Amino acid sequence: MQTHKAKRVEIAIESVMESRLSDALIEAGVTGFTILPVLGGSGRSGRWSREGQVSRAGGMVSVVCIIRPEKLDDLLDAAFSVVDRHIGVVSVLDCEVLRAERF
Amino acid sequence: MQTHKAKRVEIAIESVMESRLSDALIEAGVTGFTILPVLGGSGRSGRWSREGQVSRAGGMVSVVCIIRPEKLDDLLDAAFSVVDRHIGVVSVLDCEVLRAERF
Amino acid sequence: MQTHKAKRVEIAIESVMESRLSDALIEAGVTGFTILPVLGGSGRSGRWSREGQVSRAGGMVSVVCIIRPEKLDDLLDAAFSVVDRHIGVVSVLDCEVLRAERF
Amino acid sequence: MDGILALAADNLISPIILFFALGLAAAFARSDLSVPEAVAKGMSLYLLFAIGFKGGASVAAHGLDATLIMSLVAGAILSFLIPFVAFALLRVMTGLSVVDAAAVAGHYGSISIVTFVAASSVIASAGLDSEGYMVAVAAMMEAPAILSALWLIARFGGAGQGGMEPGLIREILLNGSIVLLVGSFLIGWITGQEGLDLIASFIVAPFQGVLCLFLLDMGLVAGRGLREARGVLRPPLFLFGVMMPLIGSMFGLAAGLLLGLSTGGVLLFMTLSASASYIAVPAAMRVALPEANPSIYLTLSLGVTFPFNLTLGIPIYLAIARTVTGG
Amino acid sequence: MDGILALAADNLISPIILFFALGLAAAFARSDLSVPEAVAKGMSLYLLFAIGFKGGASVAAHGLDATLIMSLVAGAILSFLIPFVAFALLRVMTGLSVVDAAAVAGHYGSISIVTFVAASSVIASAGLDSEGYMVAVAAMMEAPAILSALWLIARFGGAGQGGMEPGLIREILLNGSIVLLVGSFLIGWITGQEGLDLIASFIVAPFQGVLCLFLLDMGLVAGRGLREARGVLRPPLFLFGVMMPLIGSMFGLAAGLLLGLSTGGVLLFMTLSASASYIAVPAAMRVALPEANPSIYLTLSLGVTFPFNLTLGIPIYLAIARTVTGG
Amino acid sequence: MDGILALAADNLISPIILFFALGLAAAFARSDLSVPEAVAKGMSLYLLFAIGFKGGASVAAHGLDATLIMSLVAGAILSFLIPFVAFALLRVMTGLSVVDAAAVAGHYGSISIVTFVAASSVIASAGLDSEGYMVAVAAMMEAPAILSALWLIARFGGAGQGGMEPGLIREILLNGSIVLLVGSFLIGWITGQEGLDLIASFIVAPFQGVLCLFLLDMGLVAGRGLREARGVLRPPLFLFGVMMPLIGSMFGLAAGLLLGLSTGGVLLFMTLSASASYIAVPAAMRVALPEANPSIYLTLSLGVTFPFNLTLGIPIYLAIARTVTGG
Ligand SMILES: Nc1ncnc2c1ncn2[C@@H]1O[C@H](COP(=O)(O)O)[C@@H](O)[C@H]1O
Ligand SMILES: Nc1ncnc2c1ncn2[C@@H]1O[C@H](COP(=O)(O)O)[C@@H](O)[C@H]1O
Ligand SMILES: Nc1ncnc2c1ncn2[C@@H]1O[C@H](COP(=O)(O)O)[C@@H](O)[C@H]1O
Ligand code: NA
Ligand code: NA
Ligand code: NA
Repeated sequence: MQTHKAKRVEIAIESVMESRLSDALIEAGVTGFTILPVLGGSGRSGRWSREGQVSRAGGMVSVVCIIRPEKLDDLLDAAFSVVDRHIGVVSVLDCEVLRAERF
Repeated sequence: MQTHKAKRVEIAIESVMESRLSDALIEAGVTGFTILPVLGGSGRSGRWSREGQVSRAGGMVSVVCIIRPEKLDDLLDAAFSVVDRHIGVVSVLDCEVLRAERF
Repeated sequence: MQTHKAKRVEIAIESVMESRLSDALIEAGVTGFTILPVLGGSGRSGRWSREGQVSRAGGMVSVVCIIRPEKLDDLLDAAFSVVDRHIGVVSVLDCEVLRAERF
Repeated sequence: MDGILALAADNLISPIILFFALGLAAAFARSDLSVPEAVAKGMSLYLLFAIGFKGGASVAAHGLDATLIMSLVAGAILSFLIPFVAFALLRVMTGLSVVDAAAVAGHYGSISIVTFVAASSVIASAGLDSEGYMVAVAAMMEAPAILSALWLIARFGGAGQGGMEPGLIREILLNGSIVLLVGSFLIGWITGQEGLDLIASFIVAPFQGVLCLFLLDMGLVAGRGLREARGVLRPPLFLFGVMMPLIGSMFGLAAGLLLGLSTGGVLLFMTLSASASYIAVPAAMRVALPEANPSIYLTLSLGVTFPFNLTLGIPIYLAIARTVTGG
Repeated sequence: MDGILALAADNLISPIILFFALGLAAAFARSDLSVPEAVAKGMSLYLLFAIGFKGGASVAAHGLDATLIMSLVAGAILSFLIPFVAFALLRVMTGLSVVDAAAVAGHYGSISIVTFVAASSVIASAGLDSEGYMVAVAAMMEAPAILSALWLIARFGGAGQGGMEPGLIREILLNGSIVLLVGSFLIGWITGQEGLDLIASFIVAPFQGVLCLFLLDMGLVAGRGLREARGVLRPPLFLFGVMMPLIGSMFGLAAGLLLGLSTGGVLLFMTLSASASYIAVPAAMRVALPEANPSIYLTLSLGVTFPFNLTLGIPIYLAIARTVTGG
Repeated sequence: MDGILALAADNLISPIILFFALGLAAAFARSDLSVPEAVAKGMSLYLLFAIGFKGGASVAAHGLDATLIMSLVAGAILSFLIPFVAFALLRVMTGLSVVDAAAVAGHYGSISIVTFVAASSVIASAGLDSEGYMVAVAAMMEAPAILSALWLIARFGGAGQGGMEPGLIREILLNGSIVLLVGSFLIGWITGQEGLDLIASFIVAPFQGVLCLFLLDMGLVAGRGLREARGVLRPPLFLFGVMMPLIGSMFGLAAGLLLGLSTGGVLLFMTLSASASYIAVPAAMRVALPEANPSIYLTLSLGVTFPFNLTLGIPIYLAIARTVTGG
């Protein structure tokens, strides 16, 4: 099966920032992304879990974008502008995709 | 720690198609997969979010399979046969696994 | 944008073992991880789905850790000590991260 | 005419309509108000459970009307038939492709159970009664329209690989809503008044309150859908979304009169025929007709026809039903 | 005998059993009907909250029976003891390995709170009464059986690294169900009738209705489990799943009589002893005994013993309890 | 004084407080008891829906008091003002940075709707009455404090890029809680007694029971937060968390007296001023002031001030309100 090189970017970010990140991504020309829920985690600011939250402020989501390699820098700039002052982990992987015309 | 080369295939697909995809994967000899919930996303057909759905038709899931490299083509054929006419993003990564006897 | 090499380890494990895994990871010096919910899956022990569970015993979660490459072995040892007798799939990918000072 | 207006005005300031409007308004204003998916699904299970059970208990109480079977048959026929009318209208009025027109048509043959519930509330507050087995008719009308839609595609072309996916028929007939509605109906019938007494304080007393919260969520969802799909809703489509329920209701009226139902029963038959599906049919369309554009059929059924029926449609149908049956 | 049959028949057409059957049927027919995980968990919190509180309020009303402590001790002893009986039976009747037999045995020493609730409903509709503190006995019986199972492994070998994981004991004793049940019991006791009046329309009136929906979900889950695990359920295992509750109930009967409980209290003791855990014990087994096959113990306790107790077991135990206590 | 103690003791053994305590205890003991996120959110929607609607219906019943507008204005002023008092106190008493002090201060100007609900329960069991529109005052007080916090940062420096994110104001004013509370209030007002009769068995009868379950969850969350954030809670901070509500309540008292409210109304104004936000304000702070440490403001508002108000604060405020108004 014919596949094509692409980048998979994963951004873990606080839920309250989700809509700002989505807007920034779309503005940067990202054609698609998928948002996964996050149950909990641990980092420099300690451990947390979704069931221990009264507040909308607490949760995080993980945003996954698959893009053409040449768009990577635009995406990272856009993501960084949102994540900069905020909690967030950004990682990039190499991958292959089917149906490249979709990206 | 001893690790072994494998492929990690991720298929984002509409929830209504999930059981058809699972059946196709099992038929293609895939020994295991994990299904993650998806909260929302964006693509050529616009933005959507799980909380804005009355309909079972709306949601998506993400199916992750880790397989031996030599099984990749069978898996992609199986996945493609289901995804073909439908919404769906298929990506493939190289990875290493512990306990290769399980795959 | 400046990125740095890192490893992305993904551990699918039964929910009941989650706190034991987290403790082991933190003890092994892992500075952060993110826990994703799992809806269902299939493996040698058959198919399962979260909506078919009365029992806390049934579900799984997926734990994702992004770490510096040199910490990989410690992490895998820690993960293996928990996963060993239990159900669990451990995979490792190469990735790049922004803001390496956080890891 | 005055009566209709008064009734519509009365209906418009009922809490359930106002909560629907609140949801719409919150969505348009882009508030982050939202009902968790699990809670919304839980409320819809509750509503199906409650109306199914109450329908069954009412059949147990009033005895089995000889027209039950006839009503079921009539419901199935209407569900098969209405999509053809809708399809013809869509092809004439709007520029929709065959695939999209067939998909939309399928939705209008099927039903919206929440519209049915709202009509039942109106019946109750108008002091009328209705046949308990109308719940079973509602279940009966869910699926046949899907077959009509697929047949329309097969006949008039459009989707290359059109045709039935294996297992789809079983999935449609055994979809959760139908199973719960019919199952609760049967259990209500079997256990009768005694069963109803046991669980009345769960399914009768709090029903209207749950319905308010549920319609708040429906308003949010419909509003968000309309906001996303602004572009889709050109005037001819919008017009179709308002005309089609009125046309559908006439078929329901005919059926109800032929069957000799009570005023409430006629109203319910009109409402079922007038309403459009936004759960079972969209799911089936995604599987069988992925080429059809979901934002067209969801926007029409959920964004236009559902609010129309809820606010203006039901009072109109009630006025007609009353006039015609003299009830 | 006639009495048992009439009672069983009566029990079989109660809404809660019929909704359980609906769930089973929907699962077997592979309907996609499902209750969201969060809603199912919410309902189980509600049930624990309600029965705990009502038990406590009843203790506050009727005064503290001198046998409370004795009943708790008896419960703990039964929970410790029954696994040994179950283990011996399993090793004789079935070909299960030591590990699997011990794991299954642990489930039968512990209890199913929903079975307890169903028995309480039967008591109420039979016009009987029971000791409020039986709720505390139920909580008491959850955990000891797990220790017996682990001891059986340690004694008869099987799992290489058998033995207690650190922290497991604390986890078992403080598992959410026990804490909520005991906590609500104590709060009901402290606040008494006044507290009950305050929240009765939440925990008394809608209780049966919630139980129906909850059992619908249990039926779905049990049915899906049975469908997946067909292969596991060989005749000797099935037989064990039906015999063991009957044997267990005899131990409960003995305890109830020795303690001089009311007819209702005896029935509850029999039911607790007869029922098998499908929440706390499976979780503990996954941690401590991952080598044991979960589809064996879950299928037996949830797929065989739970439906058996719900439909036939409880009427049998009630008939026996009535005969023996003359109640 | 005796009166306060008796009242506090009485309050302390009410089911809602005891369930909160149960949650705290379970969290400290590291039980795995937990309420699913969706269920907790569903219950909070229910509480907002119910108190909003009841407030509106009460306004419809008692006619519109001339002081409604004045009360809204007073609420807004208090919400703007109290953060300045809190900020000064924090800078003097504790070593918090400007950013953290401003963030905490914002929380104390805003309100906790559950504390408001608990005070309403106390009013009802004390046989008092209150102005229905206090619900609208509560909604009014949610947001202004956030602006004060941001102004404090801008004025006293601290965060480099302080200042309003685009869209934040809209988000704050249209946050889900405010929209649902105000919307339900208006609908309750429009539909009046008739509307209330329709849904009373959903929003009145089961209210206290839902509140118990909800406070169980609040106890779990507060307890887990306190356990995680032990390190943060140094004595001066803890002291602030207890003193600030008392100080805040005095502002509320002044406002209530100036407006000439009933005893119940004065108590509610005191409670609103005394309570601290743990939903709307933390969310806004994460967006606008990510440099502020969430464990400080969440621990203070949810871990210290909320339990203080619930247990001791409200009885104190009630005693004062009664003495001063002679009610
Ligand atoms: N190294 C990591 N790998 C995966 N997720 C992480 C990592 N570091 C932080 N996170 C996630 O980001 C959240 C906030 O991190 P922090 O800002 O370090 O407290 C954590 O609670 C985790 O969910
Ligand atoms: N490039 C992408 N990266 C990640 N997810 C995507 C991407 N494109 C589409 N998706 C997901 O697939 C769904 C449907 O895509 P589409 O068919 O393009 O509307 C979207 O809503 C996303 O959840
Ligand atoms: N190859 C695989 N790829 C992804 N997930 C897997 C794989 N194998 C097993 N899993 C996950 O691990 C669970 C238990 O696997 P098993 O122990 O093989 O039954 C499955 O239900 C899946 O959720
Ligand atoms: Na219709
Ligand atoms: Na037992
Ligand atoms: Na305040």
